[in-house]
Amino acid sequence: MRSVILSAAARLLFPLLLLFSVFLLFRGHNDPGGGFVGGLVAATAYALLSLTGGVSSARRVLPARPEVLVGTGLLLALGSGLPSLAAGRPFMTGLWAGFALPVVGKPGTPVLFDTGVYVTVLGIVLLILFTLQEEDEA
Amino acid sequence: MNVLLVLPLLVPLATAVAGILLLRVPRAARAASALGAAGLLAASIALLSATLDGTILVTQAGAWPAPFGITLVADRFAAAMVVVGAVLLAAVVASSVRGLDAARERAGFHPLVHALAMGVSGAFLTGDLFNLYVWFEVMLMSSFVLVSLGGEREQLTGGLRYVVLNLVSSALFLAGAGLLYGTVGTLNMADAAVALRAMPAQGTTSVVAALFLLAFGIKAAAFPLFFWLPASYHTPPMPIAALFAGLLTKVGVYALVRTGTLVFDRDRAFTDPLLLAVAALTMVTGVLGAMAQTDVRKVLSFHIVSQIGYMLMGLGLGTRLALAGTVFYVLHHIVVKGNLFLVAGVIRRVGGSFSLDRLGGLLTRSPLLAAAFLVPALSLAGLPPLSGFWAKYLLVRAGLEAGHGAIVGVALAVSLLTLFSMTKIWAEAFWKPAPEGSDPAPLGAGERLSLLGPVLALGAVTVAIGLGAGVLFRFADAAAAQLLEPGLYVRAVLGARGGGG
Amino acid sequence: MTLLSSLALHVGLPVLGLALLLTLVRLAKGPTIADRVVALDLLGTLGISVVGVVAVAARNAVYLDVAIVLALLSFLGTVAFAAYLERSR
Amino acid sequence: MIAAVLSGFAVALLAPALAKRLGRGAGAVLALYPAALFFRFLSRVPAVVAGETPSASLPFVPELGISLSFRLDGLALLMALLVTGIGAIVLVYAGTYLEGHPRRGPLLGLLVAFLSAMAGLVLCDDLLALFAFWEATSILSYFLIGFEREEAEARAAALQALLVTGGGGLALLAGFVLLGQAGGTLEVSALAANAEALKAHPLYLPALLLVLAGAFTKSAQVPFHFWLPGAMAAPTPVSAYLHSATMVKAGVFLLARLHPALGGTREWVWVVTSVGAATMLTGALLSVGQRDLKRLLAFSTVSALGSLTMLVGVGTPAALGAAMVFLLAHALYKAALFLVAGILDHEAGTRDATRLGGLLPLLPATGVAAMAAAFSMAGLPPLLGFVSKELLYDAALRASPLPFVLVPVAVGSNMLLVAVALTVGFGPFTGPRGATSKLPHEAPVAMWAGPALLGFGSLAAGVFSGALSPFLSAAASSALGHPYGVRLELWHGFSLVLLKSLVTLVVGVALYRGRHRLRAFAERFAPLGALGPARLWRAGLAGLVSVAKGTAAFLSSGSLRQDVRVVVVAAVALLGPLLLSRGTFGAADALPSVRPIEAVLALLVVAGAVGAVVAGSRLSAVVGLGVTGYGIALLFLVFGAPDLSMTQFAVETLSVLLFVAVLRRLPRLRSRSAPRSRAVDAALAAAVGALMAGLVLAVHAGPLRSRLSGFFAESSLPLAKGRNVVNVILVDFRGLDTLGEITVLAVAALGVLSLVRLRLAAKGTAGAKEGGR
Amino acid sequence: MPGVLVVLALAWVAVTGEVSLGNLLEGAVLSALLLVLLRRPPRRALRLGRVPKALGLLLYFLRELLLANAVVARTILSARPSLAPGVVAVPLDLTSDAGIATLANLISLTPGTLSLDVSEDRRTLFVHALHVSDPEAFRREVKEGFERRVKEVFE
Amino acid sequence: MSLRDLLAAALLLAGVLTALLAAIGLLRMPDVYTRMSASSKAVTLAKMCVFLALALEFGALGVTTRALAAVAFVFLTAPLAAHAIGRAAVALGVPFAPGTMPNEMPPREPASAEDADP
Amino acid sequence: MTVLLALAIGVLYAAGTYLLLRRSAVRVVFGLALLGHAANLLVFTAGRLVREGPPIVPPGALAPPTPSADPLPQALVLTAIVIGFGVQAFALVLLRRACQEAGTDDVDAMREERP
Ligand code: NA
Ligand code: NA
Repeated sequence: MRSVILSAAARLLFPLLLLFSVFLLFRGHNDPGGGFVGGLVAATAYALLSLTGGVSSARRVLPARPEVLVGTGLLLALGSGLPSLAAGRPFMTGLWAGFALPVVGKPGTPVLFDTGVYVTVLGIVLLILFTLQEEDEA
Repeated sequence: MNVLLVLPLLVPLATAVAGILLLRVPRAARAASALGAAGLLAASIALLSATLDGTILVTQAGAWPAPFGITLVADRFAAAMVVVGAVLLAAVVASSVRGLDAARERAGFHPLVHALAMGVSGAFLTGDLFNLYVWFEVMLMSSFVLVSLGGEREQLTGGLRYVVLNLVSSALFLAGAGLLYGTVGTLNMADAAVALRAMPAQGTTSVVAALFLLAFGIKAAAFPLFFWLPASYHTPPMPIAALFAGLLTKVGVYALVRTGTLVFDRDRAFTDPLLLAVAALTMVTGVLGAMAQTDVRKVLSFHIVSQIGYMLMGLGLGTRLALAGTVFYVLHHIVVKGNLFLVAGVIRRVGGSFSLDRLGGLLTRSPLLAAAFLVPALSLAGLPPLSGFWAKYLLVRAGLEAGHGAIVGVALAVSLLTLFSMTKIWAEAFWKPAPEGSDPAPLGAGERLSLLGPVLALGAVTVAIGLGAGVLFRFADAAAAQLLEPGLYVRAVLGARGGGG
Repeated sequence: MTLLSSLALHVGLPVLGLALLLTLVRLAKGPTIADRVVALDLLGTLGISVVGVVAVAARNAVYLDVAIVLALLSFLGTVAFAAYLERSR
Repeated sequence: MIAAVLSGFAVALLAPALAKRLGRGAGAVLALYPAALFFRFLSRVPAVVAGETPSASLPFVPELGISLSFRLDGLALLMALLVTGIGAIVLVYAGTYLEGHPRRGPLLGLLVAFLSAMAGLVLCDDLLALFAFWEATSILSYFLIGFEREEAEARAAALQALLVTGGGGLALLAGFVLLGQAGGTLEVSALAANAEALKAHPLYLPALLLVLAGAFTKSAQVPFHFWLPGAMAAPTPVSAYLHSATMVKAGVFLLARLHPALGGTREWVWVVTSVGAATMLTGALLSVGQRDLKRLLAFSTVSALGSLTMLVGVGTPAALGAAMVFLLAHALYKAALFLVAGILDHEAGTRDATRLGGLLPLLPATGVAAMAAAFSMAGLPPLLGFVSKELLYDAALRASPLPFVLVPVAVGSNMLLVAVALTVGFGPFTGPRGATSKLPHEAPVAMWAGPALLGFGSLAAGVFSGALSPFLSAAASSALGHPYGVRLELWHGFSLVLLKSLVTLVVGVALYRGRHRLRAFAERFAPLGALGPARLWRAGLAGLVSVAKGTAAFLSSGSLRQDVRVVVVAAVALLGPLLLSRGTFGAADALPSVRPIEAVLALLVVAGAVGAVVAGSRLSAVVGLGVTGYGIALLFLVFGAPDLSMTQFAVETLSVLLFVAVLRRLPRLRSRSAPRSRAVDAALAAAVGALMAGLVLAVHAGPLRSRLSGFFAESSLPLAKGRNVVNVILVDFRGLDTLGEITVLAVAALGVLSLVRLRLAAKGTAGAKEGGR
Repeated sequence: MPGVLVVLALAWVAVTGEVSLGNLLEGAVLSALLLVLLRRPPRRALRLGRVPKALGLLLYFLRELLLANAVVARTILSARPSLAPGVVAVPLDLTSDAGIATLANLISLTPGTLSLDVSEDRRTLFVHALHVSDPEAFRREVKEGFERRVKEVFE
Repeated sequence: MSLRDLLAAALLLAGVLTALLAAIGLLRMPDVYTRMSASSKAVTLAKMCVFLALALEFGALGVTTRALAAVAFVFLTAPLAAHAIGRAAVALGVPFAPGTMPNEMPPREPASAEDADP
Repeated sequence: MTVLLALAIGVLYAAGTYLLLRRSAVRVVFGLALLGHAANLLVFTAGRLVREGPPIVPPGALAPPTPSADPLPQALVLTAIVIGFGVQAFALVLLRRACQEAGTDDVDAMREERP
């Protein structure tokens, strides 16, 4: 839907939604939120762009192709389970750092896992949406 | 032990991820796929060898003690299923090099089959009912995509039927898992088994159990819930169909066996006769359906249904020998049925068609292909000393020892009709002279290796199982003994907590 | 339970429930698809109010996050519907 | 012994290569294998006659108590000698017979493999191993009968033979299992040792009937006899070997083998004797109507198998002794006659008995051999056939159950068979020259040597029958289960038996002279054959196929809707009654009160669903789904699930985006089903709804004591370092679920991509169909 | 660019609910990272020097919001709604996307009026209103009320 | 009871009542445009009131900023939805209520799409 | 409330089932979506409804207040919701392609040719 009103608003809303999605991701461990809903919200940010300015405008601000996001996210999620395995503990045993980081909070493998979920979900939703919208536009 | 149990999940997942990342580099994706298949095979064999002495391997994912986290468990049956699945995957990946068109390969065949393998392994190894649901979904979703990966009319319409029916089954399964939690307050199978022993056998939980029976029954393609299978299994390319035919329904059977022996084993007076009746009807309708077909793929598809009946028969009989028969049957069938579908692909490649009316002269054209067909076909029909004979023999013996002559009669009659079907393919495709207008297309040297190689290798497995039936029987018997002693499983999973179970 | 939270529970939520019901009537009546979409949009935004009032009633601020998600997302569905309608000409 | 027999399967694999290398000599070279075996067995005769039973055992499937145990008693030795001896002759013969045939190698290979299987069968002491060889002979016979695969008739005959014998085989398997159950062992010798208990066992009768079904089908007993004439589609050497000398005898052999364990009971005697007698008569009657030499021989073989069965059924020592002698005699003359028929076919280009005649001057060696065999079959002294017929009459006379039936049957049948014998082995060589298509000349020595050897054997065995006595006694003893001496003599003195033999011969010769009228007479009854079991079999098979077609049509006519209906009906039928009978309702509802907002939200959920059902347009339906989704999200919220609520909202929004992207390309909604089917569907749907609602209520009837949630609540912060328990479950406690879940999503995304991409690619390269499926 | 950063950083502070300089910085750094990651940052939306004008706009808007709500409430609840709906084309002096969008949205947010569309040439805004007795007066009201204030902030 | 409590209660009541008003408006107005005008704006105010009430009730700074963020987001997004539907309705040719005067919208031919009618 | 929700779940199942039985494939996919909703709500309900609040550990505490909602069914449903989304996306696209290739959305017309 090409509308000045929408596209102008989308430009402001887009970074806001992304920022909010990151917020949801990292606070999910302690409050409502998490990788899923964070990834979904991030995806809506791109969806907003593609809806108001076409898929190409959304792809332009995507750091990597959706497939790559999916792969990367899965790797993150999978990889987060490996350190414990290397340490002789069961797969996906949570390992936590003794300090806290800004934004992220206390780093630990479950946080990495959740980040993987976020990236995967973002990639998946965009893969689906872009594919369909591009075909719809064609 | 921690590693052994997760490798069958991690290796295919990592391979699938590599496949996704390499989607635009088909050669590399193929290499990764082959490597992954080999890796899974090696990992699964290591897993199996660790369970051979009767050890039930357990790992508590995340180090959360059962029943709180998700437990991965491998007893003999589960480990063997993983191995056979890996064998089939390796064969399918190998035959896809020539057996699959480039477009499909690029469209994600490799990541999809490995995702499927991950789902299948997960379903075999998990000790948690909801986790089983998740693995089922992984497997189904991959199969959904694979079945429709051709974009031709029958693939898509057949795919739609397949998808909808399996989603109905998933919805039932999900509901069952939720309701089970709502009654016993746990999802861990071992824990649920303990909890259920403290409840009346014929209360609400038995209704929930029936819900699972229904959901797994659809996945296993049991009578009368199998309609989706012959409507869809013949549609994808044969390497894909082989994977489906070998593995997917068997996961349903596995789930029935696992839950039937571990969790829902309290109401046998109700479930056993039901299972036996379903088994008989499944055998008969499947084989009758097969008799009428003239398309090789459809003949084979209907036979899957029929043979599911045998596996259910063992479960319904419920004795140790019968369960050993089911275990034996399932393991043998994965190899044989997968192989037959691969052979069907080669038949089509050499003979130019799947239709028996348009095939002929293949014995002259490719005696090696004929041999490759005969071994699994005769095994399927239960001819000694091939693997299928022993599977049938065990079930027949178990049935007669349990005094269930009627179902044994059905099983034997159905095996005769199976022989009829297989010889029909033989007579029409191999013996009969090639009909007018059929264009022979001899295999090139490379094709002979990549198409017939996997097929002959699986055939060798069938022969080996048959000639060394004792080895597999001893294993199946031990697996059955383990299945019939749920206390072992419970103690392995729950530790001292489950000691009383 | 504070005064406000019981007010929210015993007055706020029932009144919002009534509003939802009325919206449902419009949804059912239409008459055009645009009316339905408007009604659905209103359902979504009424939902945001419900979340706010629930937060007050439960005296739990975590619900606010849900409200924010809703505020940020609910318009998008409506825009999508509108985009569809506009293209379906 | 075991290795020697099993090595045949390896030898068989060499056959094609040998045939390519050696040409016509391949048969002779391959024959060295059975010949060696033959002499090896021959060398054991003294020991066996002396009462030893050399045996060997190889564990096969010890876990199931199955071993490959071979036991060389008299019976096994007799059979083994026949199998290997005639096998060698047939191989030599076949190598030449099939000269120039492109598939000579495979045929020789199949014959060798069959020979091994048959040898294994007769040597086995373990019933299950025996069964394995039994099935191997069936399937090899399938390939041999269908060897001329270009001919539809051959393929059909092969299938018929396989199905009949295979079906019997399955009965046999069940019978063996029951025997194992009743007798506690699968070793024949052990079963025999425990015969009395076995016969008293309640499983005795079912086991017996199943075993008999197997034996009768294999040995072509009435009413299963029809497959054997059909099997004549096989190349003649195959017929000579399988369908006269060896395989068809397997049934009789099995009966003899099991006689010590199972025989002698009323059931045994009555069933086996009467079936055998009926077969004997039927085969003889049917044979006279034939013109084709091979069919003549086939029916006469049926008759012979009937008499063997009858003898085993009678089960007296004399009967079993006679059976052993007849087994040998029949094998010798019948194999010879088949081979002769092959030579005639080969040389004269026809097997029509009415067109063959006066060939003795042209094929002297063949003719002499044929006559020797025919005279043996006709029971002319001093051939072995005469000796055996004497014994048969003697045994039949002394048969306990029904001498007054059996004797006339035996004599009558034999009269007819005399005519048959002369028709096949005498007629073609005497009288006027027939009108054959090509001028016959003597066959190569490799072909006539076999019949000659066998014919000479018949003569020598007859003349020196006394010398055979110990050997055949050993065989009979094995079948009896206790020592017994058969007395083989050419001259018994004047007796009733001799009289019967003479009458048989005289009437038989007379019948031969009037053979053309006899045949014409029999051919008038040919239409009656339509009522026979062959017809019944065909009708049954056709019926089965049409049932199958009906089933298949029903199974695959289905659409998605029918699939779903079936599942729904199954669900309701299975779960409904269970729920009503076992579910408990009405106990404590944990949350009895209803708040207005909750009621409104529930209504929202329901209204959206109803809206989606009644919607007339796609978009309205999507709106309905959205309403349901929002309603559920808010329900999640009011019941303390903010995470769920958020996720549901986000998913709902994205679903709308998804629908909207696809919807334009979807077909419009139309109502297609008739009101009636809509009503049925509505009823089914309502039943499902009621069922699920009922399940929820039943589950709520009791309290939920979660075994997990307490742990999650207590450990979430201290151990898993997170305050949001739901999220901690998702990423930690049950992280594996989540890993699987994102995999599902990734696969779904890949699926969407591939469905669309493949389509786009197909558009790009229109008409380029993919190759490898 | 800094404007967007400030808006985002403030939004971060608001959303996290932790009002501190550190958190503001955290938000700013995160936002900057985000903008870099996105390769093509969106164009500026706001200039810092116009914050007071923006606050004035906000207050004016809130007043209009309340007033108009009262009018609409009366309309809705009256037994016979006294409607005089109409669509008025308002000529635009604003030229920037952000400006036009802001004006249109403010109009939409105010009860009783709704921005239906902007003409292709972006020089006319079509406004639907519940009460249009005098289109000219309506146009004037919009232009002197919202448009002037929006122009002061954005252009 | 403090002034803050009273104010909060008043805001809450005002909020839910405005929301109800919006729903009534949606039901009573004659065409889709007037319905939109009456409803979606009113509900924006309603949300603002509810969130302010919430902020007052909790008093905590963190809650207040989040409530304000919610209000800001509502203001940011609500008019977009209204605009989008309004535009679509015009594009679809959904008729204006009789008596819509003036109508300075450039005329368009009515759509024939299936989804344009109920 | 449980009874009310049980009824709602029942209606969702009934509506979903009814749509699955339609000849229009589009309706079938809508039916799948409803079944997904139904199953999710059922799982949520089966874990027992609680009005007390979410299972989140408040600041300063070590465990969520008792009583609070059972977190496990929530986690399960969340998983199911997200899986359902992926499945629905795929089913929609498959539906569209099937209709394209079959030239109809009538599932009765999509059945394969008889043997
Ligand atoms: Na399946
Ligand atoms: Na779902």
